[in-house]
Amino acid sequence: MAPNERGRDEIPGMIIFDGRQAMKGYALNKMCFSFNSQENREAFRRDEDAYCDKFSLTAEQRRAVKDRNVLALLSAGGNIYYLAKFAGIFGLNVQQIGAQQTGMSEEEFKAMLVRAGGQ
Amino acid sequence: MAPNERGRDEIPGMIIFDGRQAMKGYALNKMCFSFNSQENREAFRRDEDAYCDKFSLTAEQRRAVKDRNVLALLSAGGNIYYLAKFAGIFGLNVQQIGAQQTGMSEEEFKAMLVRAGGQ
Amino acid sequence: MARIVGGIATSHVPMIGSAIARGLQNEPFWKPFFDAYKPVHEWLEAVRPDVAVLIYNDHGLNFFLDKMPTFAVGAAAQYYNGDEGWGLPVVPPFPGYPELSWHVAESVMADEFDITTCQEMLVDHAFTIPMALLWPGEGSRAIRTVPITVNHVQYPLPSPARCYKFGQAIGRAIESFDDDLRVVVMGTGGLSHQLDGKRAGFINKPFDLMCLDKIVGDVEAITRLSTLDLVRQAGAQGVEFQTWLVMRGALTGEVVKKHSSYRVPISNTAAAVIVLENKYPALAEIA
Amino acid sequence: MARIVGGIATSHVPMIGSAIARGLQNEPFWKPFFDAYKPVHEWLEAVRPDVAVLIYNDHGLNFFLDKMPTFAVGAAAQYYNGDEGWGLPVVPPFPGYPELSWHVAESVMADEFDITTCQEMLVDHAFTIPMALLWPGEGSRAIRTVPITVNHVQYPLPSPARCYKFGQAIGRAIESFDDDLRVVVMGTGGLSHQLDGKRAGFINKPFDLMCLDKIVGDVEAITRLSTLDLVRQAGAQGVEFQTWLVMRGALTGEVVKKHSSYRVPISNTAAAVIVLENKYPALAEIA
Ligand SMILES: [Fe+3]
Ligand SMILES: [Fe+3]
Repeated sequence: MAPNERGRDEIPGMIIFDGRQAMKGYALNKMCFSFNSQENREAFRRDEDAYCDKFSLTAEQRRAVKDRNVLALLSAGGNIYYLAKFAGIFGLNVQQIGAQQTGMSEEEFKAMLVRAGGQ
Repeated sequence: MAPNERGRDEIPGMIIFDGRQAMKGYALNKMCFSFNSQENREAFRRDEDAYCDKFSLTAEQRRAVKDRNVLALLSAGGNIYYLAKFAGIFGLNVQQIGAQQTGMSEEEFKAMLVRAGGQ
Repeated sequence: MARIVGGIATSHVPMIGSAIARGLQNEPFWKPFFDAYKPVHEWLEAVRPDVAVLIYNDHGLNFFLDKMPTFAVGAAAQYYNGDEGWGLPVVPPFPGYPELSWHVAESVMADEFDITTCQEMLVDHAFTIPMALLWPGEGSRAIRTVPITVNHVQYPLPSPARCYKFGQAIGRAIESFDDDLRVVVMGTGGLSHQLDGKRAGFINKPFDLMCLDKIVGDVEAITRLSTLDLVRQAGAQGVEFQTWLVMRGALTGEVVKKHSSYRVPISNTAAAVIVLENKYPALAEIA
Repeated sequence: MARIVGGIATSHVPMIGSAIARGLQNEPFWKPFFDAYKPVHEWLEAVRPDVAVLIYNDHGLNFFLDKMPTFAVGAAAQYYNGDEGWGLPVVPPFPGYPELSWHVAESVMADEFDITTCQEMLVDHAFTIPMALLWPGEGSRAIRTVPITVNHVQYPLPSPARCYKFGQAIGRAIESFDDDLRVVVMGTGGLSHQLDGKRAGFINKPFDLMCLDKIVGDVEAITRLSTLDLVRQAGAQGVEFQTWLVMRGALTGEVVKKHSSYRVPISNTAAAVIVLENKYPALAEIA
C-alpha cells in the first residue's frame, strides 16, 4: 500500500473514490458521463432499461439507478461528479441529494448547513 | 524561453513539433486523426473538399493536402504521426514518404538506409 | 517580462451561476454575497491584469475516467463552456492565450511536472463562475485566459505539497514569459463542503478560517497536510482548496492580503474569496 | 511480494507487424530478425513472468492533441487494439491487471509523478508488436499487462533524466505490490530513425551501439543527454529510446545483459532487442 492510501477507509460516512471504486463503477460512471448531452438524457428518460443495457450496468447498479438511491449508487462504484448528472435528469439539487443521503428532510439538511455557519 | 526549448530550430532538415507547430496545425492534425476510422477515410476519398471544409483547414493546408506533399504538410503544422494516417489512405509506406521528402527514388532511399547499417 | 500582479481565490458553487443567470444579485439572500466581490473589482481595476491563469478542478465536463490527468494545461485559442447535465446555462467562449500556455507547459515540464496539454478544453462552472464573479458582464471576455486543472475526481490526487510546488513552477513560468503582461493567478473551489455519502453537508468553519489565515503568511501549515487530512478537515470536496495552494505557490514568498470574505452556507458550501497581492517593488515600474 | 525478474526492450516497427500478419517469419529477409528473439523466448521460459509492465509511446491511436499526457498508466481489465489508419490488422484484446495498475498509479503519484490514469486505453502497434515478438501466438494473451505511455508526439517531451526517474518510481511501485508475482518490464521503440522532413531516413549506428552498451552498466551516460540531444543523435523518432530508459530505471542498480541484437534497416529503423536481468538473490526464493 502506497503511503497516500493509508486511512482511506477510516473516515465515517464516505467512500474515497480510488481504484477500487473505479473498477467497480466504470460502466455506471460512463453512463452518467453521457448525461452531459441533452439527447442522451432524453434517451434515458424514454427507455431507462434500454439505456442501462447499452452501458452494461451490473444488477446492483441497475437496482440503484431504478431506486434513484444515491448511497447505493455510490457503493456500486458511482462517482459523485458523474452521479450529479444523473440527479440532474430528475432536477435534484445538491441539497436534495444531501437530504436523501443523510435521511433528513430538505429543510432539516439546510438548517444543519446554516448551523454550521454559526459555529 | 524554457531551457528545454533552446536549439530546437537548429537541427537541419526537420521541424520540432512544439507549441508553435501545434497552434498552426490543429485543424489539419484533427482531420488526420479522424482517419483512424475506415468510414472517415472513405468519406475523404468520396469528397476531399467537403471533408477538408468540415475541419476548416487553412488554404496552405488544403494546398498541401491536394498535392499530397509531406514537406508542405509538415510546414503547415502537420504532425508526422497523424500525417501517417493521411498517407495510409493512399497506401504510402514510410519508405515512400521518406523518398518523397528527401527527393530520392524509393530505391535510392532504401539503399541509403542499407548503407547506414553498414557504417 | 510578464509580472504576476497577485492572486485571487474564490468558491465556484454552481448555485452562484444560476443566481447570476437569473439576475438575483440584489435579492436579500444574495446581495451580501455579491457585495463581497466589490473590493475585488476595485483591486482588479487598480492592477489591470491582461491575463488570468485560472487553476480549477473539472467536475466531469472535459475529462472522463478514460483519460484523467493530474495536472492539465489548456493550450487553445478559445475555451468553450458546455452542458454539465444539471441545468446551468451554457455561456459564450473565453479567449485563450496559447503562446503563454505553451510557455507555461515548456517551463513546468523543465521543472519535472508531468502535465497533460489540451489543445481543446471545455471549461466548466469552476472556470466560468469565477470569471463571471470577477469580471461581471462583458469584462470576462476582455481578458485572456490560461486554464489549468487539478484532478479531484479520481484518486490518487496530488498532495497539497505537490500542488503548492506546481504553483511555484507556474509562477516561475509566468515570470519568465517575454511579453510585457500583467497576470493574475486564480484558484477556484472550496472551502469546506461534502456532497457525497452520509457525511454530506459537512462543513468545518474553524478549519476554513485557519486556511484563510495561513494561506497568507504560513502556507506550510497547510502543505504539511495530506490529501486525506484535507478530506477529514474540509470534506470530500473541500480538497478543492488545493487549487488555492497552486495559486498561492505562483505568488512570491511574501504577499499582502487585500481582501477576504467568508460566508456559510452558499448551497452546501462554505463560500470564500481572497485577494493576495505580490510584494513587488517592480509593480509600479510596469504601471 | 512482486519481483521484477528483468527488463526487455525491443523495437516496434509496424513492418514487423505486417510480416507477422503475413507469416513471413521464415522468409530470407525476416528469418535472422525473428531468430534474434529465440534467446528472448528461452529467457522468458526460464523466468516465467506473470505480468508485463509495458512502456511505450502512443502514435496517435489512443491520444490526440486535445488531451496529451506526458505519462499515462492504463487501468483497464482489457486493452483493445484499434485501426491505426495505415493497414495493420487489428488484433484481439490483451488482459490487464487493474489492481496492479492502481497500485502503480498510487505509488508513483506518492513519488510526485503527475500521471494520467486511463480506465480505457486503445493500445497501438508499439504495444501489440512487442507482445507478439515476445510471446508469439496465444502466449501473449496468457500474461497480464499494465501499459504505460510516454508522450513522443507533442513537445514538450519529458527529458531522458525524468524518464529514468519515472522508471525508478515504477520499479519501487512494482516491488511494493503485495501479491507474489514475477514481473517483466518492457520498453518499446527505437533505436535511431527519423520519419519526417528532409532528414527522413537518418540512422546513427555508432550512437545506437553506444546506447546498447551504456544502458547495461552506465545509464547516466545517456540520462545526461537532453531530449534534443537524442533527436540530434538518434533522429526525431529515436527519442523512443526514452521508453528503454523508463524500463531500465525500473530495474535494480546492477543488471546482467542476457541477450542483445541489432539490425539495420527494418523499414526506416535501426531495430534492436535487449534482455536485462535484475541481480536478485531473491529470484530463486520465489521460484
Ligand atoms: Fe466544485
Ligand atoms: Fe514508433
